[in-house]
Amino acid sequence: MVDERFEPKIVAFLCNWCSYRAADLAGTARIKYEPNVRMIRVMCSGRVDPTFVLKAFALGADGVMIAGCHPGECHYLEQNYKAMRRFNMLKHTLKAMGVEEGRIRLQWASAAEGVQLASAINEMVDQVRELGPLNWAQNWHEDGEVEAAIQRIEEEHAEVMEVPA
Amino acid sequence: MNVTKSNHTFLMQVMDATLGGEALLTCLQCGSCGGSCPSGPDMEHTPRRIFAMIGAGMRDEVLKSNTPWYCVSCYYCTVRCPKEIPITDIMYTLKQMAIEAKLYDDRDAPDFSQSFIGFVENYGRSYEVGLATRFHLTHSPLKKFDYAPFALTMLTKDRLQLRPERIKGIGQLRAILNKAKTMEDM
Amino acid sequence: MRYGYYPGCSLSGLARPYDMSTKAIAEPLGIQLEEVEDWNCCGATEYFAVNKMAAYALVGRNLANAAQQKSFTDLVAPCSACYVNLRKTDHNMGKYPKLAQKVNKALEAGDLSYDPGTLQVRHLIDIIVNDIGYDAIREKVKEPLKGLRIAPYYGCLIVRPELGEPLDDPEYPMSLDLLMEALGAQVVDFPLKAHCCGGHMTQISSDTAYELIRRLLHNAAEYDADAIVTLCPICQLNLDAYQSNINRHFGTDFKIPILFFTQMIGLALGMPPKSLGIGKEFVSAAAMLRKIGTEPELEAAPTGKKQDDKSLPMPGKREG
Amino acid sequence: MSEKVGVYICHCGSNIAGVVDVEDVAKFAGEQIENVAVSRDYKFMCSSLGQELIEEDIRKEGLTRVVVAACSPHLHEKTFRRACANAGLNPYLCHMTSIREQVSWVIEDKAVATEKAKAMVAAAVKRVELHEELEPSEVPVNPNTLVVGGGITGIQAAIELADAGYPVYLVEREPSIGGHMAQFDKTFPTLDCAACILTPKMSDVGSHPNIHLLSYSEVEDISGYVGNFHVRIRKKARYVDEEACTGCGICIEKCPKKVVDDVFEAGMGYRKSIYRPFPQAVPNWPVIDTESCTYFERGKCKACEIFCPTEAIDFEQQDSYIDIDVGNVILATGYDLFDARKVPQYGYGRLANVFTSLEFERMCNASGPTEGKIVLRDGITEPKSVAIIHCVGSRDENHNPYCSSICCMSALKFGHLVMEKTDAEVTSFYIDVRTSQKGYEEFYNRLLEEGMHFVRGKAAEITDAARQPGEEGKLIVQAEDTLLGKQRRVPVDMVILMSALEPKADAKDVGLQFGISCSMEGWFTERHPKLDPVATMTDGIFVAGVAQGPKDIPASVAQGAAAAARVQGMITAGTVEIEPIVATIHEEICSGCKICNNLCPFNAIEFLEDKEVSYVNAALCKGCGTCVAACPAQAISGAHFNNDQIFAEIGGILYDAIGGNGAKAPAKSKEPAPA
Amino acid sequence: MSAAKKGKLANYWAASCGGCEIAVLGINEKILDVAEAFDIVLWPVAVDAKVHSIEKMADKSIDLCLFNGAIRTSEQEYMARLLRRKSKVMVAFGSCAHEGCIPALANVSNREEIFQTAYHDTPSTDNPNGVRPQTETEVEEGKLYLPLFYDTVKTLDQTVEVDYYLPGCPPEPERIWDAIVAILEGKLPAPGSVIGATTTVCDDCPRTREEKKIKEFKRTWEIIPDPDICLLEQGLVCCGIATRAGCGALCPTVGSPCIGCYGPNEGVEDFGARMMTALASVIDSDDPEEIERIIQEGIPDPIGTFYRFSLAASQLRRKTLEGLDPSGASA
Repeated sequence: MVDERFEPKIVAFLCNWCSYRAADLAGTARIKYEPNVRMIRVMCSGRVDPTFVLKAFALGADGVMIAGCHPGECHYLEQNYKAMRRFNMLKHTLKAMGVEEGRIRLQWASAAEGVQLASAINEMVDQVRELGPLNWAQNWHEDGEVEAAIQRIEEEHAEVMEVPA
Repeated sequence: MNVTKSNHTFLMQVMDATLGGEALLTCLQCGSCGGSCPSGPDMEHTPRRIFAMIGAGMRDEVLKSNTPWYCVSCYYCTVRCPKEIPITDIMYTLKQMAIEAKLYDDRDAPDFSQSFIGFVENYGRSYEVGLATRFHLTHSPLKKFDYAPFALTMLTKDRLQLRPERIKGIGQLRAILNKAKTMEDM
Repeated sequence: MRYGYYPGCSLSGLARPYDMSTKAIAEPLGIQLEEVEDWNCCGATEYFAVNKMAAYALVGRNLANAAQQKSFTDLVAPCSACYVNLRKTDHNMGKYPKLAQKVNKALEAGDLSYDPGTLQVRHLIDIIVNDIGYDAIREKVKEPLKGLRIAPYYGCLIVRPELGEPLDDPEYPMSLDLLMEALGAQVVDFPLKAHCCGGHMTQISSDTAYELIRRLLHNAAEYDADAIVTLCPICQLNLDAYQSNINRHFGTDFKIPILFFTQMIGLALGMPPKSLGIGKEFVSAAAMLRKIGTEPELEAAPTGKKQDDKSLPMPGKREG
Repeated sequence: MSEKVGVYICHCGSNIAGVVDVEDVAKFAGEQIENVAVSRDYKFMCSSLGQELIEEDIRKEGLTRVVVAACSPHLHEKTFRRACANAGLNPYLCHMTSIREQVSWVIEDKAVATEKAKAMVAAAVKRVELHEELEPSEVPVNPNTLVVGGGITGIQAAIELADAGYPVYLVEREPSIGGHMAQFDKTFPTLDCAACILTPKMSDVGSHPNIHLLSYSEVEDISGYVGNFHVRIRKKARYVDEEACTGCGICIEKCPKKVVDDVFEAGMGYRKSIYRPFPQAVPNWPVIDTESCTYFERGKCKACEIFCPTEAIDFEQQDSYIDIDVGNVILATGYDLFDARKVPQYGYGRLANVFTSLEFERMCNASGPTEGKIVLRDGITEPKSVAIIHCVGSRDENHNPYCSSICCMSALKFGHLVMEKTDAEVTSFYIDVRTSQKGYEEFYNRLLEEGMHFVRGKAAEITDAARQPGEEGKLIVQAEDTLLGKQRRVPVDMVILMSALEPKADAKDVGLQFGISCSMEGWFTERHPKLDPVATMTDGIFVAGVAQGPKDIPASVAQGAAAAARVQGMITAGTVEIEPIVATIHEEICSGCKICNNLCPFNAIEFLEDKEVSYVNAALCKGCGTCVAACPAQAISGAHFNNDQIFAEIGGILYDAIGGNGAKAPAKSKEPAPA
Repeated sequence: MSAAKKGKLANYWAASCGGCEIAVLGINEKILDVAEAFDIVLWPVAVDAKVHSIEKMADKSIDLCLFNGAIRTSEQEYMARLLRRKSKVMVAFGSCAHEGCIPALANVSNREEIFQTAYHDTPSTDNPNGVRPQTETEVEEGKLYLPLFYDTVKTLDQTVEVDYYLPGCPPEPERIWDAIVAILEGKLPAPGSVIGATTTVCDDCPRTREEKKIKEFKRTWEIIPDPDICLLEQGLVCCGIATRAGCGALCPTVGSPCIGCYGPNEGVEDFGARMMTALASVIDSDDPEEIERIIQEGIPDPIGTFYRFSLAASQLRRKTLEGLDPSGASA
């Protein structure tokens, strides 16, 4: 196929109690949704350290979703509010880093919301697909000029050293 | 079950054309709209029934019915609806669809709306004398209502403008309206 | 306090008394009204039925013009339909950014733009009861409306739909009741106070409209109201101008004057009825005025108006 | 030392294998993922043969880690952990990844599904390599139980436990136990007299040697953890000495001050300033309402004190505090009734003859304010027609979106009572009549036979504004009869509003106090809606009755008994295992910055003043990991979900992406494992 | 420390301000002990030595290389590789070599933007011909080369393998001496570690800490902080919570919030993430709009706040190049 559609890789962090169960439910109900999201289970959305998100981007993810129980329904009472605060902080920083807002999403999904989670995933995949690959590592490849430049220095030095003392 | 974009049914069209219209999916058919409606007794179908008909895809029957035209925009149904369906706004949507599809049986109401708008687009303001005259020349809606003495009293009470007032920026207004008309509905 | 003033089409025509009385009471209440420049019609309840985007753009032009004036942040509309259309446009533009984008795209065609939330759209009653307050009004009353039994009539669009912070309860509002009490009047229970006056149905189906009007008059008569006090030009028109027809149609004998709340404020402030446009109503308020000891001045019949050269031709009959 | 990982890909019959190329995934794991010693696919991993396969490999191949790619860990994690344990491997060295719920059931394209399954297996292997051995800890369970709420649910729970021989502290906020049920007249669908079946249970509670009844009391504070809670209870001052009072009631008789009783009589009747809510109250000591008592208002009167034969009145009494230790808590705090004034179109509070369901209950009750006579607000006139309005504040996004579950049956009961006691016509305005329990549909049928009218349509408004002849002086219910498609106006003398059940106004605070969560509306959240309906996410805290969600008396009683049974199970076991998934603060890294201390809703993080570091009490920690994620010094690690494990999982799940180091993880150089 | 066992020492200065060089001198008279223990084979700022004499040395013949500065040109990368090859122990000395430090803040920009600013846009620049540095220039005698200026500043360990890290901007002289002693005595921790404490600045900070709940982040000029209470609890963004101890809490002690020069604590992969998560966790609001406002208003420059010293070493390393104009026109 010539113009193959870009298939983004999205990492999702799902809380054990609501959103992971929503994913279970989506499965049990045989709801088909985009395969691009790969899920990692944590006990609570409050466990999601911003480092996880940054790491996922650095390791090649094109988008990251954090999913937790609805506000007020956290199985750990109120820890999803902390997830929300951190998400806002992270979004603020990522914006400054030039990462488009659509690449990170905080999704509330209760254990009963398989359909909603699936739709949110579809929506996000569409959005990230439109944004295109993030390809973060590409950012510091210096267009492959480095080795040539260093070689030039080596050659220059070799030349100098050949000059008789 | 597949979560993909749904096909374009009449229900979807109505919802898409109405801000907040997706609440229509959750209609309980409880009838608090039909029960609240001041013109409910005179409607061919109560709003509740209209929603059932929309769900059943009865597009022509819905757009032909007098229901949306009998809506008085009192918003009782909207504030009482237990599912927060923007019922009055859906009635506006249905009116617009009916005009576009030329599917209304009774011409009075749609023509009244269009006469009204004709003035607004010509002058920037509405104008009762002209509106009434024009409307009454083409229709006779208030069969029991004698327009002439009514107008005369209005006139003697200095409550009728004899000439329409045209706003200064009518050109600007028309440009804005023309641009707006090229846009898709919300 | 300075407010933007959007009178709307009705107030320059069939609701002229509303305009007169509003302007008359503004000064003593310390309200400065600055009219929105070159305002256009709000579309009433008709434009949204024909083309929603154009309807939003139509209202958008008014908001944009008003916002440009910059000398006020609160925009006051005395007409319910104008109030709800202005408020709905501002509110929905704020709630649905896509709509705001589209409206602004349309406004661009007239070199205008409007940022939702710039203006606070308010009804006249809102500023009178909330900014000025019942107590301040009570203090200013010179001629209390003692003994007058008033049915306070809100109609629909002041209290519904709920767009942002509601002005009053959508089912059983009280602000006009309390205001009339502050003026010294006796407020009767008026269960239909927020029910519909028929709106545009007078133009479309008399059967429907007459029945709606009859209910209101009947309900007010049941409670021996001397007058129905309204906040809306269309409510006033429907209840007043059609009252004789209702009587003919139903064989009733209602004689209830329908007055604007601003006229009642003016009376209580001691202003001459004529200056408030009282006398222009179809159903005479003379009996009511006598009850509070104010003699009505009869409205002189208008002298024949001379044709103004600048007047525009009447539109012709529509083809087909 | 590198680990030896065993990877097992389940076919789940055709559930997985029908979509995922399981052999390919197994081959991929065996050949391309480092440290995978065994990689197999099998028809049903959860079958005993499947489990034996794992056990055998652990023993024979010396596997140190196990990955099972099958269904959701919520289904079979325990199964495979047990299998590992059987073979001598610490159960926490096993990891499951869900290639059924997250792959084969949600993806149609086989190639795409297989790719996703590979990534998930890679992630699982990377993660499991870093797993640590964990051991659950054991703590003893105190046999005392705290039951909060003395309604029928709490009463049932308390009696069940007490009869089984375990001490119970029953705390009730009001002066008497009995709850809402004590206010009712009859119960549906059998029409038993509520008092006849409730009061014997109430007196049981009052006299049971194993029940310490603490009425007119509230839980002030709770700390500790499952098996070992410390509770402080505030006993509000009654101004009556319980030791001295005989409950003779002379004080009540002599009290000159009469006030409207808004609580028990729902505003329909009166009580004195010194009162007991109702004659059969348990305990039967009266209480002085200081808000209305003349002595507390003006410093004079003391009629009660003067006439008390046992000198039991004590105006100087203060609130007192009781500290108790319990092993478990059952919350049965009940509900509040929706305030019908919030639906102004129904006119409650404005139109005299609009009543709430609770007012009507009191009216029907033979010991109520009208002695059981059904009359209008004037107290005399018997209604000739009654309308019953369903779903007042229920099934309504403007108020409560849920169904209150009991109103339909109550409405039928009311219909029956009206027709039994008067000649009135009864019309019910409903959206749906819901009669799903045993004997309920039969009761509906009985009411149809008795001639109750049913209009399908939510009442739009109730007005006294007559429009047409026959409506004068009546209340008119306006609604669309949706079965006719026509608007109807039904004039009646009396309207009964079936108000919604709502969570207690302070339910969210109570939830926070006991460390359990509430739904958005404020109902307590159970651990699992189907499989664990009375336990909560906090071990040792159980919920029962309407506090967990609207339900009727039989269901409430069943839940009370169920909660009691769960508690008995805990007590009988004697000890309780505490999940090892907890956070640990590394003292040598912690600088005592106090970022974490406020983040724990379970108060598991203490600050050790002497060492100036924070410390996690493992018994209180629920393992959410919020503090782990928050620590700026990375001094906290979360067992089984530590950073390295999750980083490895991220790396694995993105094995096929171009990573930050330009490397494609995880390459492997060793020879293929035996298939 | 006998002369017989005298080792060889190299000090090198890449992209950095020179403060690290001064800091070495900050060990005062102990510098003589260093001179006694080592032959200084390379120290451009203090000693005359030639690169080609290093190039001629056998591999691993330098015992210790203290390398300060980040890597932003091909020449610096060349020197890093060379010194790595020649040295037994390579120490990333100071924040720049360790995690990029201030020079790496240039990672919010790119080469073109930087050139545009430096050679054209600054008010003091007079460059009528629009001259720009080129990597190659043709002259009569042949081609002349300048090193390649990178888009992205790198840390030392993103360039070559590093044995130890000595954090700080600059490292405190006491810590430098401790490290030198450890090296001389062979009491080094496992290769790859940071030589320093495992706790954070709070551990050394004398201020009292009560409860962290933040309704508003304040800028330093907005308040005069209470002298005794934790600065963060007063709303100032103090990075002491996440920053490795070692400085003795110099800044917070005198009322200035820590800006994080000692880098993250042991094992932390992203300093900014630790700050973000800790600060966000203690925001005292559950209302999304209010949270948004507190963050937007309180932290106008998140990169400068959270990654002032560690942008190059962070997970993301830099602002995306895509958002920057490769032609530099937007600068």
